[in-house]
Order: sequence, then structure tokens, then C-alpha cells
Amino acid sequence: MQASVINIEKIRKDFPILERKVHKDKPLVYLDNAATTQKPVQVIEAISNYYLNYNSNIHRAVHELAEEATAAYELTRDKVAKFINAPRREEIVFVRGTTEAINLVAYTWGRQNVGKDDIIVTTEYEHHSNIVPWQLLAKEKGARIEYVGVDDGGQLMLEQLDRYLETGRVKLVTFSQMSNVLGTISDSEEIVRRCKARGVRVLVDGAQSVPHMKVDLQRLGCDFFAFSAHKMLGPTGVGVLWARRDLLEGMVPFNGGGDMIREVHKYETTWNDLPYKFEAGTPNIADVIGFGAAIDYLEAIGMDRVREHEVEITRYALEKLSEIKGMKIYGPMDAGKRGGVISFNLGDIHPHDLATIIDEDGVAIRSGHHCAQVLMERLDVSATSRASFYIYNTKDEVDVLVRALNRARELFRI
Amino acid sequence: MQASVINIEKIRKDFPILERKVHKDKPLVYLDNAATTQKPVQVIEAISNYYLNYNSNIHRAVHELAEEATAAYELTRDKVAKFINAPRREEIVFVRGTTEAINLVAYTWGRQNVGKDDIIVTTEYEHHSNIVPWQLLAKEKGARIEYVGVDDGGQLMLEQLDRYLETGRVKLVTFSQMSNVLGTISDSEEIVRRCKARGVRVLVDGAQSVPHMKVDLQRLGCDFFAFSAHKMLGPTGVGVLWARRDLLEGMVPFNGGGDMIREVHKYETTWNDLPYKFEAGTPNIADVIGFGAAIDYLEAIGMDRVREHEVEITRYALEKLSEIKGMKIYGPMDAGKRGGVISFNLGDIHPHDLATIIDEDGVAIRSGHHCAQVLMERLDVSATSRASFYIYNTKDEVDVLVRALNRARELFRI
Amino acid sequence: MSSADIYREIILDYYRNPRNYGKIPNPDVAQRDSNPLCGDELEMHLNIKDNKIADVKFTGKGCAISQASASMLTELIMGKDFEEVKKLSKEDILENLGLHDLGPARIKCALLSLKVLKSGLYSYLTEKMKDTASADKMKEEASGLY
Amino acid sequence: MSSADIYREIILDYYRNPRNYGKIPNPDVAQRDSNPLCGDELEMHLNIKDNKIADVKFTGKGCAISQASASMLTELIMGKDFEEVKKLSKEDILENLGLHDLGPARIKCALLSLKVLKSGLYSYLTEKMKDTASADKMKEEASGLY
Ligand SMILES: Cc1ncc(COP(=O)(O)O)c(C=O)c1O
Ligand SMILES: Cc1ncc(COP(=O)(O)O)c(C=O)c1O
Repeated sequence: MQASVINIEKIRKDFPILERKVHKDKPLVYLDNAATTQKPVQVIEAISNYYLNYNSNIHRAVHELAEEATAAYELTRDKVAKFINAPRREEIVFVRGTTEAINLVAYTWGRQNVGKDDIIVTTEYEHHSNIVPWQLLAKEKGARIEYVGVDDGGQLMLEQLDRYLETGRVKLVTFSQMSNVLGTISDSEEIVRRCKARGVRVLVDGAQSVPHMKVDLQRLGCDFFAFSAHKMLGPTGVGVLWARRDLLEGMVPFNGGGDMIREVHKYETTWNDLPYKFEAGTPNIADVIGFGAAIDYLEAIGMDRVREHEVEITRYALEKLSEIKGMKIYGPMDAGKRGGVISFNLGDIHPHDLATIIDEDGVAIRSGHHCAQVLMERLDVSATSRASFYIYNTKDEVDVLVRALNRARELFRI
Repeated sequence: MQASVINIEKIRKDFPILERKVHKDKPLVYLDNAATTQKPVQVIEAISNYYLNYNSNIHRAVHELAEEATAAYELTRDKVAKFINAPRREEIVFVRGTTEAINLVAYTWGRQNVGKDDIIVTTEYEHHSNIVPWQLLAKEKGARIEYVGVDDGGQLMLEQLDRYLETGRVKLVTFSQMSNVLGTISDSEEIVRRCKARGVRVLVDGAQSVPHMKVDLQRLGCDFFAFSAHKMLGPTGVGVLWARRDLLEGMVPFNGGGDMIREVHKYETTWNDLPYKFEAGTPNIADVIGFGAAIDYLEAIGMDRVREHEVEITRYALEKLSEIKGMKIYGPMDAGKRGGVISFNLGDIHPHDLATIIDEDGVAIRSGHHCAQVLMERLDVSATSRASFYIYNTKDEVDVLVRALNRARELFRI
Repeated sequence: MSSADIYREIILDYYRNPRNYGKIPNPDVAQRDSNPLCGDELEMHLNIKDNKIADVKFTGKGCAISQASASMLTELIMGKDFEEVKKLSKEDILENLGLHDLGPARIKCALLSLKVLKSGLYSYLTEKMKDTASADKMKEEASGLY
Repeated sequence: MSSADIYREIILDYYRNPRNYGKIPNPDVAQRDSNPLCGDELEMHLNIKDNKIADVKFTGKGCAISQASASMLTELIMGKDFEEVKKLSKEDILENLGLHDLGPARIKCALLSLKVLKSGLYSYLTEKMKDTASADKMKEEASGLY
């Protein structure tokens, strides 16, 4: 194993799944981290420990278990606020994931603020979760949805954003801080600056950025921010919507039910304080607590070092992959300015076939449209293969990937 | 420990939390099961095992982990369908819990089918999650919400339902199969029959019934059905919406995003098949798998025996509690016709004070409005105390509760 | 603290025989709030004259802690200088009640009356005194209580 | 089965040189579907005369398995009796392709063409033959494929 900015051997010991063999005897090489990451034992144990020792519903009971569970659940809120440098803890709303966070904004703020002939601007490299909710809203309201294009280098064409902004009809600009296909890191602060200059609200999809680089919401200056725990060592079923307090206060509730109310009467109801107004029903208590352990784990390594490690491995992978005959890589080629997500196609091998073949060698990558069909149309492909890295991946694993791809090439006689 | 229809000593061994002491040295007596139940090691291990051995995002990848995870996730869908005797697996939609299930129906079917001056009928003993979503919908559409009253014996006054049905303007009747405060078991089949006779749709909130008695959807005959895993030995963060296939097919999607689409284009999108159309984004994979283990556990005991055990302990508790000076019990008194949820007040001790006092003796009960403020108004109380039982509770624990209540009585000089 | 310490004679007495219970006709301040967790309700009425609390009354329903706390708070502030009342802290209330180490759920019961008081002062400062700076401070303090 | 077994010469040949690729002008049946999981698309055109498949063509994009499967299916049904084609099963298709033990994700690729065929026959039976009983059977079979 190569020297690295992080102690990778120690880290790998915390992920028992990496010891696993697939297809009988092949060591697992897990390169599907953009879909979901593996979880360290610290996270798994935080969840078990909750169930084994202090499982209880929260907020409304006074017995000891309930107090312990409530305190642990709320502690994660503090950890999240600190991790992304949010101004206030009550601006952190727990949801199921990025998808639910964005839909929440569309159903509440969106339905209150977007009207006929208004424009919602998104981008050609968005995940479906940052397109479909706005299509649904646009359809309901008679509004329009427009796309900032992606150039051949995988970058957003911001002059198109300017043109939309100039119409004066844009109500929201929404974009991903890091593309889950191209690895492009958006020029987020610049986009926010241009929107703010026109008084336009901005939502940033941080599903791929928060797990892989330091994010500072106070610097970023956006209005809404969304991300998922399961893509950053945390459990499935938890995500975060952050929004500025004044916006949350003005927003109608999303789901109605327990915990989000102040007083329920037969014909009228008042809402609870932030953030509970947006957390209806029994939340995913155990996994929120597990998410806290994931944040602790990342904080202990340090996000700058996480990023450095990924730049290093991405640089190595871009170099090695480029040497393969018939290889086409999509997205920016400068590892220092992109994330650790590499999409590619190899000759005329369809990504599905490619993934099946290299899975036999233990290599898990993703193949398909990556929930980004609009981008697939833009790239004029039906699908790509995608390898994505995280803190536990090594250059040795990149070598295994490369060998497996060469075997596929031979099988397809390319 | 007393003889019981179930092997309670064996069962208690599966719940390590029951060995726990609270307030230094008091054995935990957990009687807050209507809020959330404890989890057997089988469920906790199913979750850990997923993360330790085959954690992966599902449905879209072809590598081995993804296939294992997808198979396990989908297997729970089959288990759920069988458990509640649903006609088809694709009618089972995984959501966060009962609350989200009901909101999903309100946002989709509700917004499509409820119009101005239409009536939505609910009941006075509903949980907030079966009131607030309908208030929000009624407000948006200019519809009305009406309540079937509760009589002094804790039963629904069905003649009021008839009167609403006679108006011909009722679009939906929605009610809880078991009250989470009074323990009343609704006469569900009769209510459904009356609604069906008028072609009115029916939603049944099964949050308190599915965990405690055999539910057979094909016999029940309703249109929508909702419940939560965490109230039936399963993890937090998972619930089920069941709806008839033809209804689901006609419903617009709820959340937009990954997995729920067939094809996304810039300006138009088509939807995936059932049930995926309603499962947008990365689902709570680990906990759905854990939920499968919870169903296995209950099936192994047998729901008839679960019910029998609860009737026995509820009968004992009703008897012992009635003997306490100053005790007022709400709801039906015949244990054979009600669930294992007992709400009460003791003299002028406020339930919060009572719960604090007996918590010192290790007894965890709930106190407050139980997310049923409309019922509190009906009962003319601001709150009640509530003890609720499950498979691992014993008569000895009821005795501990009774002793603790008597201590509270002395402290308050009643 | 143990429940025997919490539910002392004096707390039970204030719970069962609350002092200053009731309403003031045409009060200078009328403020109501409820605890969304347990449903406790509290309404406080104040008259303020010559920078002093000229009269104060409360109504409400809730647990012994919240009701005794409210009643004792009314006694504490009756006749006090307005500036002093503005400064009342969480610690003052708990001191006055003789309650320490309450758990996170029950401490909200003890502080509901202070929250209502501070919210009421916020409205008073905003509307009658046009003193937004002090008002905002009250509001922050009220929402910081829990 | 191993990928060396899946990606035999013949599968690659059908992938790269699909037989019956294209469209039929004014076909009796035109059916399109896509696999929401991977984005594979397939459109099939059929002409039916004298209770036989008089002509069949397909277009699409997708993996080697789905494209070879579609092409081989067109060859299999060309000229066949309509009744026989209605009876085609999942097993027939896999047999014809020489593919066994595909995982749950990849088997969908192999069966997409059969799904499209059955959906097409459903429309044909409903609209042209007014045979709802047979049509419903086709629909059930199509949705049962995955
Ligand atoms: C009858 C009833 N309905 C709905 C709910 C809400 O369930 P959840 O909080 O799991 O969404 C509950 C429990 O809290 C309940 O008891
Ligand atoms: C950029 C981006 N946005 C949104 C999502 C959706 O996240 P989730 O599926 O956790 O809701 C993903 C991942 O799937 C993503 O990569």
C-alpha cells in the first residue's frame, strides 16, 4: 500500500466489509461510493448501541430512556450544524435524504413562491432528484424550467445562467455542488453571487460535495442546502435540509402529523417551532444517531485530508485509465479541480456488460444513467460506467480496476 | 413469572435492553410500547449484518453487493404483503412511517380527488397524523373535515358516520383500527362496509393494530392502509403504505427523483412501475431489511398468540389499576375487546408529574396528549398517563407499576 | 433531583392553590403560549406602570411544576422594577422554585412561565415602547430558553 | 454463468450486427418500452397476416444482452404462428439465447424484448382483435416478467 495523507491501513480496519470476498474468492474492490459509501464499525455500533441500550421514542416522554434518546438525536443536529458551519442548529431539518429535502422545498417554499411564467433554473448535470421535483412544480404552477448547459470540458456555461437571470423572471436557481457523473465541482460561490445580485434564491445539492470536501454554508451563502448521510459513511434513511431561518419560518409545513404541531384543534392547528415544524411523525431516530458517529469519524480524519487523499487517487486513476485502448473519459481531467467520480466508456462495450464482466474480478462500479438522463442526452450516450472513490480506496485497487477493464476489452475483442 | 400463552422468558432474552437498569439500580419496566417497541437482537443483527457484509445502493447496479442488497430489500416487501395478506407485492410502498404514508395519500390521491365543499371524515380519537394532513388538504381545496364522535365507553358513534355519508359529499373516511389512547378496537369491517355501500374510499391507520393483532387486508376491504415498523419490533425510519393497485396506478407521484422515473427528459418525464413510482430517492435500505427480521420474529410467535398474551396482561392490569384509590381509566373496560393500551389519571396528579415520579422506580410510561389533542378536548382533560404492553411484558411488571403509582399517590397525599 | 425533593409541600401548595391566578381586564400585556411537547398551556396578564409591574396574573393548565413555577414567578415580579424583570434568567427561576438538576424534558415545564413572560415583554417593548433593540433581545432570550 | 460464457462470439455478433434491425412503415403493432433501471430502450414493429408474424423489426439501444436478445427474438418469431408466439415464455427466450443463471439485474436485459413483444400483443389483441381475455393474459404475463 502506498503512502498517503491519511492512515489508510488503519481506516480500512474500521470497514469489515472490505475484507469480504465476492464471486467466491475475489477480494471486494468497492468503487461505487458515489451511490453509497460503506460504513465504519463506529457507525454500525452507534446504531446497535442505541437499540441495545436506550431505544425510545423522543421529544414527548419524560422517562429516562426517552431523555437519553432525545439528547443523542439532538446532539447529531449540533454536529451537523458545526460540520457544514450552519449559523443555527434549528435550521437543520432531518429528512430521509437529498431527494426528500429537495421535494420538501418544492412542496413548501416552491408552491408558495413560484407562479405562472416564473422560471426555475437548474443544470444539465443535475441528478433526477434536482430535476423532477421542479418539473412537477412547474407543471402545477404553469412555470418554466430551464437548464444551464454543460460544455465539452464538463463545466457549467454560466453565461447561460446570466441570460436567464436577465429575464427577471427567475425565482430559483438550483444546482449540484459536485456532479455525480462528471465529478465537476461547480463554481458555487460565483453562482450564488450572481443570483444574490438579482435577489434570486439558490438551492445547492450537496449530496456529492459534503462527503468529499469541506463545505462552509456561511461562506457559500445559499438559501437551501441538501445532502444525504448514506453517501458520507452514515446509515441509509437520513438526510439533511438546511435553510435560512427566515425562510423556514415563512414556509408552510410539508407533512402534517405528530411533533410538528403546537396545538391541534378540530378545525385549526398551529405549528411547532423550528426545526420540528418540518419533522412530522416519529423520525429515523437510530439512524440520525448513527449519522452523528459518521460525522465524528470524518471530523477525526479532517475533511481537508479526505479531499487530499481523493485528489491523489483520482489523479492516479485518470492517468491509468487514459492509457487503456478505446477508453473515453467524461468530465474535467485535472484531478485538483474535480471530485473522485470518473465516468467513462470503453470501446463499444455497453456499461452494463462492462460492469458485469469486472464484477467477476471483484470490482464494484456503477453503470447506467446514474439518475442523470438529461446529462446522458447531452453527452449523447445511453449510459456510462462510473468508478468513484472514498477514504478507504487505494491505488492498488485502481490497478485491479485497470486489469479488469483490460480483460473486458479482450473479451469484446477491442 | 406467570405461565403465559407465549414463552415469555425466552422472548425476554432476545431483548437485551430489558436487562438494563435505570436511575442507577432500578430494573427497567418498559410500558411505552404504543410509542415505540423495543427490538430483538434478531432485528439489530439483521441491520448490522447488512452493513458489515453487503451494504450497497439498490435497484440500479449489477455488481454482487447490489444484487444481494436488492434481493434482501425486496424480500421484505414479500414478507409485508404476506403478513397483512395484501393481494399484490407491488401494492406495498415503503415510507418513513404511518405519518408519511398518510401524507402521501393526501398529497396525491387527495389533491386529485377532493374538491371544494367535499367532506373528509375522520374521528375524534385519531392521532394527529390522521388529522393534520387532512386539515391541510381541506384548507387547500376548500373542503371540509368532519369528526365521528367518541361515546363515553370509548366507542365511535357510527350513526354520525351515517349522517355524513348521507350527504353524498364524503370523499374519504379515515380512521384508526386501534386507538393509541383508549385502546378501542374500531369496528373496521363494518365501517368499511358502510362506506363501500356508498362508493366512498376508506383509509385505515393500522399503526396500533398491525403490531398487536392479525390484520387481513383482503377481509378488511379498505382502499388505503398505513403502519410503522418501529411499533412492531422493527427499526425507526420505516413504514408501509398499502393501496389498491388501480388507485396507485391512477395517483400522481409524491416525491420526484431517482428510482421513481422511467425516462427523464428536460421537459417531460414518465414514471416507473409500481411500487417504485412512490419510492423516490435512496430508500432506507438497512432498516427495510431489519423490518423483515421483525416480521419473521412476530410470525414465529404467531399473531394470535401475541394478541392472547396482551389480552391476558391487559385484563390483569385493568383489574389491578381499578383498585387504586383516585384512579380514573379511559376507554373500554373489557380486555377481550380492546388493545393493550391503558390511559388513566390518578387524582389531581398531572400525568407529567406522575410519569416523572414512577420513572424513578424504573417504570417508563407515556404522559401527555399522545398526539391526540382532539380526543383530549373530547375527554375534557389536558393529558393522560398511558401504559402500553407488548410481548415481553409480564404481570410482575404490572405489579411494579401499581406499587409505583401508589407511591406517587402518597407523595401527592391523595 | 428525586421526586420527593421536587414535589415538596410548597410546590404542591402552589399547584393546588395558585397565587395570582386569573385574568386582568384590559391588561397592558397579554401573552399565551403552550408547550408543544406536553400540551401545557399558560396565559399571563401584566399591567405596567411607572416602570414597575403594577399587576400580574396567570391562567393555565399543566403539571405541578409548570403551574407552581408560574404562580411563584408572578409573586417574584409583582411590584418589581421593569428593568429588573427584563433581566430575569433561567437560573433565577430555578433558584426561586428550589428546583435543580431537572431533566431536559421537565425543565421546560419549569421555564414555560418565564418564556411567556419574555415573549410578552417582547410584544410590549415592540408595540408600546418602540424599543426594538431591547425587544429583540427578549425574543432571543425567550427562544433560547428551550 | 461467467462472462466468458455470456459474451460468446454469437452474442457479440448479434450485438454488433443485429438482424432485423429497423422499422416497418405502418406496422400492425408498434410497441416501445424502456428499462427504468438502466435506461435501455427498445421498440418493436410487427406485421401480422393470416395469423402469422409476416414481418418483425426492432430498434433500440442498450447492452449486448438486451440487443442480442431482441434480435434473436425477431428471428425466432418471424413467420411463426400467432398462437405459438403468444405462448413464448421466459424460458424459451433464455434457451434461445443460450443464457442461464443470469443475476436478477441482468435477466431483465435479456427479457426486455419479450416484455415489449407481449405488451405489443396486448394492444393488438385489445384494439384489433377485441379479444380482452387473451389481451389481459398478455398484460399480466408482460408485467410478471420483472
Ligand atoms: C394510531 C397512530 N397513528 C399514527 C401514528 C404515527 O406513527 P409514526 O410516528 O410512526 O409516523 C401513531 C404513533 O405515533 C399512532 O399511534
Ligand atoms: C448529486 C446528487 N443529488 C441527489 C442525490 C439523491 O440522493 P438520495 O438518493 O440520497 O436522496 C444523489 C445520489 O443519489 C446525488 O448524487
